[in-house]
Amino acid sequence: MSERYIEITSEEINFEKLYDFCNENHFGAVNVFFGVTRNFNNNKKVLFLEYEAYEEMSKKIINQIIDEMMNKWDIGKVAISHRFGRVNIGKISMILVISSKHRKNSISATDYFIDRLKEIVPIWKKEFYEDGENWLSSTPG
Amino acid sequence: MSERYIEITSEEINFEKLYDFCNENHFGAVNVFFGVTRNFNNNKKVLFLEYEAYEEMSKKIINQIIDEMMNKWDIGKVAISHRFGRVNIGKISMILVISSKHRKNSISATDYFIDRLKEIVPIWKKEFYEDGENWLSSTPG
Amino acid sequence: MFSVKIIFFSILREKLNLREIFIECEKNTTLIQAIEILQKQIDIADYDLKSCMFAVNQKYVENSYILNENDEIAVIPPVSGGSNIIE
Amino acid sequence: MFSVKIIFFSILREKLNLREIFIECEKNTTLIQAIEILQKQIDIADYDLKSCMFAVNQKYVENSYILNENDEIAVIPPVSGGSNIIE
Repeated sequence: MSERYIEITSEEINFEKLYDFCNENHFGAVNVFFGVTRNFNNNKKVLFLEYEAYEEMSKKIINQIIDEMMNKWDIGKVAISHRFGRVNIGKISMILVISSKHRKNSISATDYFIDRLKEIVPIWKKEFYEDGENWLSSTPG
Repeated sequence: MSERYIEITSEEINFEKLYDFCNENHFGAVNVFFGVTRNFNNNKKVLFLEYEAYEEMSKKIINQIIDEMMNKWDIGKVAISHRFGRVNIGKISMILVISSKHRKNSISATDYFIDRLKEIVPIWKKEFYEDGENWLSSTPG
Repeated sequence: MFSVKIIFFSILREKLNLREIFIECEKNTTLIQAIEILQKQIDIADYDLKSCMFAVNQKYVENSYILNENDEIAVIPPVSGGSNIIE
Repeated sequence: MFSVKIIFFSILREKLNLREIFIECEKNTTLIQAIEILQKQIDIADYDLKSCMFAVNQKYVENSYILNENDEIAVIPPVSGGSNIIE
């Protein structure tokens, strides 16, 4: 049975499916990170967001990041879903689920995964405001 | 509006309720930790678990830990539910939800909370095996 | 003299087969003195108490805490909440 | 001579108003040489390219990567997946 599930989707993300994939009776810890679209950024009111993904490459790179995680930490299963296309405010843009026997491992791996996602996974987001739009980069500021 | 929700319950934990409590449009990150009962511990097959809680004190101590977290990290809302009584294998024994603007904060606070839970919150668990039962302590081994 | 309640949990409650007990204290009795009074009344090993924390009225306190009437002492064995994850 | 496809995303795709382009390469052309060929054909600033990463056939590669027929180069502007959390 596969240890990972990766999805890039234009649909609303199904949390239950991801959780059920990772939850097995020998893992005591399941950590879930939800990325949610916010209504303000840099004091500008955001109406909605659009994500663009280089889909096939994103899946490959996510696979590579999971390999890195599994080399670093003893984790169980990993499920990740990231949306593309329009996502309204307050909606979930990504979910990452990691199960493990030791809780520290799933929590540390979560942190690592999102760092790497924001470095190398070819997905971009654009915010739409009342008076314009803006592609964002992950660089601070 | 209150920033925290604390529950010690004998019922199955309602994840949606906890998530909805913490999810607001200005928080971009929601981290959720699920503690799940495992079927093996120290190579012994576990049939089910029973949790005992000093309920009112547990709520007070959890409140204190949330105060500590809020002093350390800029986090949004916190919801925690912990079961007492019998919990079958594969079931959720606790859920912790933390929202924040900066994702690192909710992830670090999750790690901290569970460390502290396992140090000072007066909840105990007992594992039941085919040939006996055992109160556990959080000390390693 | 006044009485304080002492309550027990989990492994110690089962070992002692005792959920709660009332002991008599004099004015200015400290928590640790109350525990000594307890040990004269029931058979409870130093070994078992050594690993415990003590709370009064649902707050962890120092051994030197001075008790008042109606105080409730809780004897807290090592806690183990969360899931049965490996630590 | 053979042709390789170059594809663009997000801010650069919109700026150039261009989704993909084919350029002609000689044998042993490296990735960085292909980008130089690209810059002779379209108006794309060093400034814009400087912040980009390059992938060939959906893998990040070095500038010295030697291209083959049917290779697909992707020009990857700074990524920003996840939510719009503050970093």
